Amino acid sequence: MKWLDGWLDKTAENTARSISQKTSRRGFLGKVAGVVVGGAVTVPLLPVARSQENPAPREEGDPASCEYWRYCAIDGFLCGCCGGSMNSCPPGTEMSPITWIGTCENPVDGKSYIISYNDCCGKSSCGNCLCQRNEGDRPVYNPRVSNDLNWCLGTSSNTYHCSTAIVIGAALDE
Amino acid sequence: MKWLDGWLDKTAENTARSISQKTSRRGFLGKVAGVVVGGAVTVPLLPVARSQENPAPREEGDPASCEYWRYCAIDGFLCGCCGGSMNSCPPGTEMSPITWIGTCENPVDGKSYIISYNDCCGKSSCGNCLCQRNEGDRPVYNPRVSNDLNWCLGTSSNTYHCSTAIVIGAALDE
Amino acid sequence: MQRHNIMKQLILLTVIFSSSAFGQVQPEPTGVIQTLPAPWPAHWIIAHDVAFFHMSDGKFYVLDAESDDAATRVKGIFNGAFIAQFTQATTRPEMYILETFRSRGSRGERTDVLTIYGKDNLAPIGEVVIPPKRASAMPTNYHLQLVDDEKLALIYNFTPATSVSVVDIVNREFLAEIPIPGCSLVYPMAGRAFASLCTDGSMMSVQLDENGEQASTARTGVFFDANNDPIMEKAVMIDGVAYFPTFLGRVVPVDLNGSEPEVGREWSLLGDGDEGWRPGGIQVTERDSDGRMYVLMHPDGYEGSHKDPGTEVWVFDVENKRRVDRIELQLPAISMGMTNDDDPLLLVTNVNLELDIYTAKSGEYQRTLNNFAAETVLMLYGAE
Amino acid sequence: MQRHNIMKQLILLTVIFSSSAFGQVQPEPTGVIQTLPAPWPAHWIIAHDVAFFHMSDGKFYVLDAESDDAATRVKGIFNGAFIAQFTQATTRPEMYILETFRSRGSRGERTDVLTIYGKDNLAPIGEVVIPPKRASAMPTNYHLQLVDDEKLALIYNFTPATSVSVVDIVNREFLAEIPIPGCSLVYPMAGRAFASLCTDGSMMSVQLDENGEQASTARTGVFFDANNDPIMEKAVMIDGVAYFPTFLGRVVPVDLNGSEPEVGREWSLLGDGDEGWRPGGIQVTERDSDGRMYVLMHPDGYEGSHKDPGTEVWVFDVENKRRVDRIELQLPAISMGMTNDDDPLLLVTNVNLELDIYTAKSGEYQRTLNNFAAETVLMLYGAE
Repeated sequence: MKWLDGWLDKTAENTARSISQKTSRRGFLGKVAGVVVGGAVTVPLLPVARSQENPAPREEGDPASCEYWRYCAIDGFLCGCCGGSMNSCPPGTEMSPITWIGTCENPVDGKSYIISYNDCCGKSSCGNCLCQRNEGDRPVYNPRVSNDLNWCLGTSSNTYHCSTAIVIGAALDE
Repeated sequence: MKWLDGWLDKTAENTARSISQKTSRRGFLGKVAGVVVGGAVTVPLLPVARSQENPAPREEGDPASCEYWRYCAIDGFLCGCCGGSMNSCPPGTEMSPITWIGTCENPVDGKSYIISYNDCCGKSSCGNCLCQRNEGDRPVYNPRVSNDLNWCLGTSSNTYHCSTAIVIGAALDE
Repeated sequence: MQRHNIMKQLILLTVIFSSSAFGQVQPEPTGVIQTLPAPWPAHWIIAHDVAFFHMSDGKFYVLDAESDDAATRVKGIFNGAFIAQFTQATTRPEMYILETFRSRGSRGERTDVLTIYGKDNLAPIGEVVIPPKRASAMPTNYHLQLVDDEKLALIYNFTPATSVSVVDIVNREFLAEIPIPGCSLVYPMAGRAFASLCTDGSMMSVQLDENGEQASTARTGVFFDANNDPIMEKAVMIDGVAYFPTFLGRVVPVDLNGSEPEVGREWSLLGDGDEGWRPGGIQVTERDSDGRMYVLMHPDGYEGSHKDPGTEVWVFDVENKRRVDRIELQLPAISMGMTNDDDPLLLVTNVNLELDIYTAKSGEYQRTLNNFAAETVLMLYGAE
Repeated sequence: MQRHNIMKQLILLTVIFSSSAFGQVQPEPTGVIQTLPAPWPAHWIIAHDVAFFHMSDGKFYVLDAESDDAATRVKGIFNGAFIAQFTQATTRPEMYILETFRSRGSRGERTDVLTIYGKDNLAPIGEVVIPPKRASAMPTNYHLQLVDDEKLALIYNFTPATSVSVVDIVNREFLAEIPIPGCSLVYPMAGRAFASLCTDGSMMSVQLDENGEQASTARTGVFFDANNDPIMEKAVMIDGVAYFPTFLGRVVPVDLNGSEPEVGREWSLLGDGDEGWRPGGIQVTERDSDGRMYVLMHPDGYEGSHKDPGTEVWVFDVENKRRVDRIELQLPAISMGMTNDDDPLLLVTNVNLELDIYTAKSGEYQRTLNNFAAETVLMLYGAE
């Protein structure tokens, strides 16, 4: 049970890794707060980097691993393990047009990117590659950055199947 | 997963037990066939012992174990592990009036009894104490003695929750 | 109809089977359905298995937390579809769940229902169809609340517009929908009123009229930051005061006993030497019958650790704002519940997704409840 | 409506996010949905997870049985509610499942549906609501069959009265219900006809007219005993002949190519030294593209062992009625499937409820497919 694995990762046996992660995560709070503002009913004004020329971020790692950089605020099943990919939905599902947003640091270029976690909807739980990471996640009263909500909204069915992680821009480095 | 345990019981590691069980089960076929006749749409004519004076069979063993004598033809979750008992339904369910029938030998008195496996219905799988034993079980074209069918029939919902094992008579000793 | 004739035949058949004419062995009665005692024993608990891998088939298990017999500790089960939300009455033997159904399981027309279960029979004794807007989210205590002496049920909606559905739970009818723009969840207030947390850092309150419609609203000043060290929505209510822990370990009390929420003075969960400890988990707060507050805590907190398992439960005297106990868990836990008696049990879901039971007042580990077929128990409740 | 305005706002927001105006990083496209190739690769398989512990949320997993990458071998998933029954067309890229829904999940009004899935998009491309009578039972191949050049779908009903629902699967409409008193299941016959097995040991056959109504019926003589060494309903069809293994290891062929079933001469699966071996499991028979028959076998059979796991798969030349191969399984298996190509894979569910893959012709073990989130895979199919 991947869910279980996820929780177990957080137990004492893995304290060493936790601490090493913590180091890079500390101080991240300010950056997230600078990037993500606004709630469900306001259009967020996201400061984004405009000086960068790269057409797409270079990436390394295993997109089927919860530790992959794009998944820093994901909470759900990775669509890449369900017949989709990290940024597309499995056959027969519908991608939610409404999303929650994370800001993740790409270790390859050291830059932060805005990630839209679009859920794929209309079939029941994929069940594969369950990940829970909460960098920048906030309580449900701050919905645009809350992964506790089922974001299958605006789709013909609100049944949750899996989550994608789509790069939609570069975050402003503060 | 009890289901798994059930199957694993049948693997090579447990051959010894299987063989010992087999010994007592061999020759049972004739007895079952003598007792249970008729299909879904005919009223079975069950020859039953009429010479016996016991008001109820004396019993020994753990009614929460698949090996308990009454469960010789059961296929499902034991209601005794779901808030009911071996012969009553858990709260909020409905007992199916239509059943499949087994004939089980009570090791305490060495006699065989007719067991009615009434399903409890209207809630989803109890999930506890899954047992599969198939003594006298026959294919679905012989429905009255087939445990592959969901016997939640004649109830307001056909959703299967668990199974009871109710002594309804003594079987004719041949 | 052929079908019905055969059905009658077979029902008759069962009657024949069950009659004493059938052999000289006394046939056992058929059709017996168990019921539950009223009230339930104080240490019976309700474990909500949201079945994250099979959400349409979530279940609530009623368990005897004192039982060491795995086979018989299950007292009953009832269904709760698609990450249900739960609450129970204290003045009636009733439980309430919010469920969502679709006409074709995972697809098709959506129907949202507030289902009423009887505690004696664990059967759905009533339902109220509500607007198909209820928030679909991980379970918390503040999606569904009772107010007005348990006459009204309030339901949090998120479409993503936010509102509250008002249900007359006595007469079992939907009354009204109250918009709460920019705000979320339902915190019960005294009388016929509720409060909600807003993205701008304030709290909105709504007074209802006798028809469940909005009578008046009010708004506190901004008292928290929704991004930087935000308050957790997972408050515990003690004597009408909601205690909100923050990500970094402050506590913000909000008194909901008046006609408007009154924000109290914050204090800290952390004392000298507690640096790095933070609250975290799914349900992170509880209270016992003496009004003490319990918080699930983990060390070495970092940005994003607010749902990590807790290794200890810290116990606070909220009057004197000081820690009075510190319970080391035998396994880290992701969620917490409490029985409602004078010698309460502390209930946690551990990282193996089993239930560990502790005596709350001594902190002593009692037993682990597992193998009762649950998939992902995320919320735990003592019987009222 | 407030809700819709907000929805539009947010959809607009996503568009803004996705536009290249949003930073100089090329935003990735949103809304991309994968599709599947036509036809599917020969070694893709369909694993039916009946989800015995969560029956309302059964699933079909489309898997690449050649893949050693656990993360990417899942090609797609579709739902099948309440122990669905499955079949697929060979002349259209369509799959069919029988599902049962209730208006409140485990309770409420029942609706039975024949759902049509496209193989390219794994989406429900149509449905036919059928009488709510379909047999609720463990899956077999003979609850749902196509006849009449795949123009008609036939559905086995059990209430406990038995009948067959006839559906025009091209025009997607229910046509008729044919009573089959005392008989069960649907075996496809040549033309517009089917056969069913009867409790009295005979086989009934029904010829349908062009409206799907019963045109004529026939009945074989009694050729099996429903109690003593009964034939298993889990036949395999090879060139229009149904081969029924019996509990004790005989084989009874019934030719369904004519206008009435023709019972052939029985033979034995067992040779010298095979005493005690019996067929057993959930799906116990298969066939390969060369017309060879595969039977899941276990030693030391006893009354009640007919669903026990098999330790070997025996391969038979049905023309010459002799065993041609004997595949020792690395783990005992409870069910069996086969791909439909010329170098087929033998698929089994082992006793750990994982899928073991073998090369059928050599009997060589290839790999184990596990950890793809299935609960209880009981049936396995090769892609047509």
